[in-house]
Amino acid sequence: MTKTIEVRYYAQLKGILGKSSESLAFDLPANENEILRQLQSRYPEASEMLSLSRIAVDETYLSEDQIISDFESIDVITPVSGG
Amino acid sequence: MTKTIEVRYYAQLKGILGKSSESLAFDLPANENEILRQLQSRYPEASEMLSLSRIAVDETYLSEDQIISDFESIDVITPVSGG
Amino acid sequence: MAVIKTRNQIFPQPEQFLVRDSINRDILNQMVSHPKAGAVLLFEGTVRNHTHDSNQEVIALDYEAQASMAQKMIYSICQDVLQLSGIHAVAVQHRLGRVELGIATIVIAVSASHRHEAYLASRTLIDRIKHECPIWKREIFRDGSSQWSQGCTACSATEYHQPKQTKSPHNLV
Amino acid sequence: MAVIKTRNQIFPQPEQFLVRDSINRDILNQMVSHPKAGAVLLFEGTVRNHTHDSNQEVIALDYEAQASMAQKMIYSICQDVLQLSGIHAVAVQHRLGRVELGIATIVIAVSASHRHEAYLASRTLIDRIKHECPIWKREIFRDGSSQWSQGCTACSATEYHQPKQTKSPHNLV
Repeated sequence: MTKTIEVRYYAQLKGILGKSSESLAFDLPANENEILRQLQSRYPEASEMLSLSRIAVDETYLSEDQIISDFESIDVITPVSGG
Repeated sequence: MTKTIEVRYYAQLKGILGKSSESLAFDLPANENEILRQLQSRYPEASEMLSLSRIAVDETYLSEDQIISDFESIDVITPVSGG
Repeated sequence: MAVIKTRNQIFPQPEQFLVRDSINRDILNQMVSHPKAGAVLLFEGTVRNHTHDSNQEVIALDYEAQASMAQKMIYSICQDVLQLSGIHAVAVQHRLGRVELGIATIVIAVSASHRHEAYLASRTLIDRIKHECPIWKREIFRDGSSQWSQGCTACSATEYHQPKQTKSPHNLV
Repeated sequence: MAVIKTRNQIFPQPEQFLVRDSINRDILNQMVSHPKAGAVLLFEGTVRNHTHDSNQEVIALDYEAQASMAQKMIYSICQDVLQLSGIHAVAVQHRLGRVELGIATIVIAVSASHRHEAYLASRTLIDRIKHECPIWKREIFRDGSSQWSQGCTACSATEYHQPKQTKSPHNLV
């Protein structure tokens, strides 16, 4: 099925895409890599940055093999650099 | 030879001996253990505490095998507990 | 069975973990003070004038975060660290927005019975917060240009740079 | 060849390493601030209400030192630590006389390029100062009695207790 989800971008990725959030349709269920691939085919200019990124759904990082279908939001977390 | 040297005591040893310093005659040259043994025969009541102590001459710890004959002062350093 | 320690050992309130004003180390120190504590360790990350990524002179850093997620993660990391041996309290504040040269970007306070416990807890907190929490820094250079930091700039070059295969927050500790 | 760093990276003046008044951590922090520093670590040893040696409640500690020797040794340890990688400045103050519950007995500040260097330097300083310098503490109990601490009370029970055969300050680091 296809579901429209709020996606949020930060830092360098926000700069590359020129936006901090948008509503996008995703094919679900999907795991982290599948969500990233869907974003990469939409935004080839951010492909490398997305390949380094992690996905959080409803503000929790997805684990490697977790498959999700029902959630409200995606945060795309590029490599962090806090501290 | 015998030399009279200023000896200083601190902390628990000062309490056991009831004094913080005195002039004592030592048989020299001597190493750390020999100086401690001379103090132990004078003060059997402090023998155990002295066995745990280190000797500093002219404000520098003696190394294990150092032999000394010419110096001004002895500090008897019982196990330290700073910090 | 381990007793789960409660919020009154984690400071300040989670909504104060991320702040736009300067961090007061004395307040964090006071927050973690405890009659059983023989050691208090204050770690401060500070803005320095150079980075691994660039030869340019850095004059400030600018921080951005997924703030609500970062707050929850910092709280969860603090809970984990309170389970370590001998830890009495922890306090964390991290700056958002622009921070000038020499100023603290993060302060972490830990009180513990013994110093070894304090060092372990402090290092665990800073390492996990840096590697796991969704916070990003941009370096602002003397000439007015800027660039997003590539991974963890305060780490040495040989250190963990969050390669994808080991990025899970759950397999770091 | 290693460059021997100079006194202006060791604070305060040696005659201020041992003090009878309360220690101001903000002053020590300021002393070690450095434009190349990405990490500043403040270690504080504090008076806690119990010890390894006794079941009695501790209300204060009382410190004594061979002060001129301790000053020289702290300075020498600081010089050694400045030779470690990435260290910009160090500052040490240790209390003498009576120190009440919860109050800092020693504060050690270190600034370094990276946090790992700061932790290593800080631990080296506190471990060596505790194990090598001629400073002694007496525990003062609630009932008014007191006793000299047996070796290093802030260490865990399994840790180094200065057995005679390894006491040389020169074989610890």
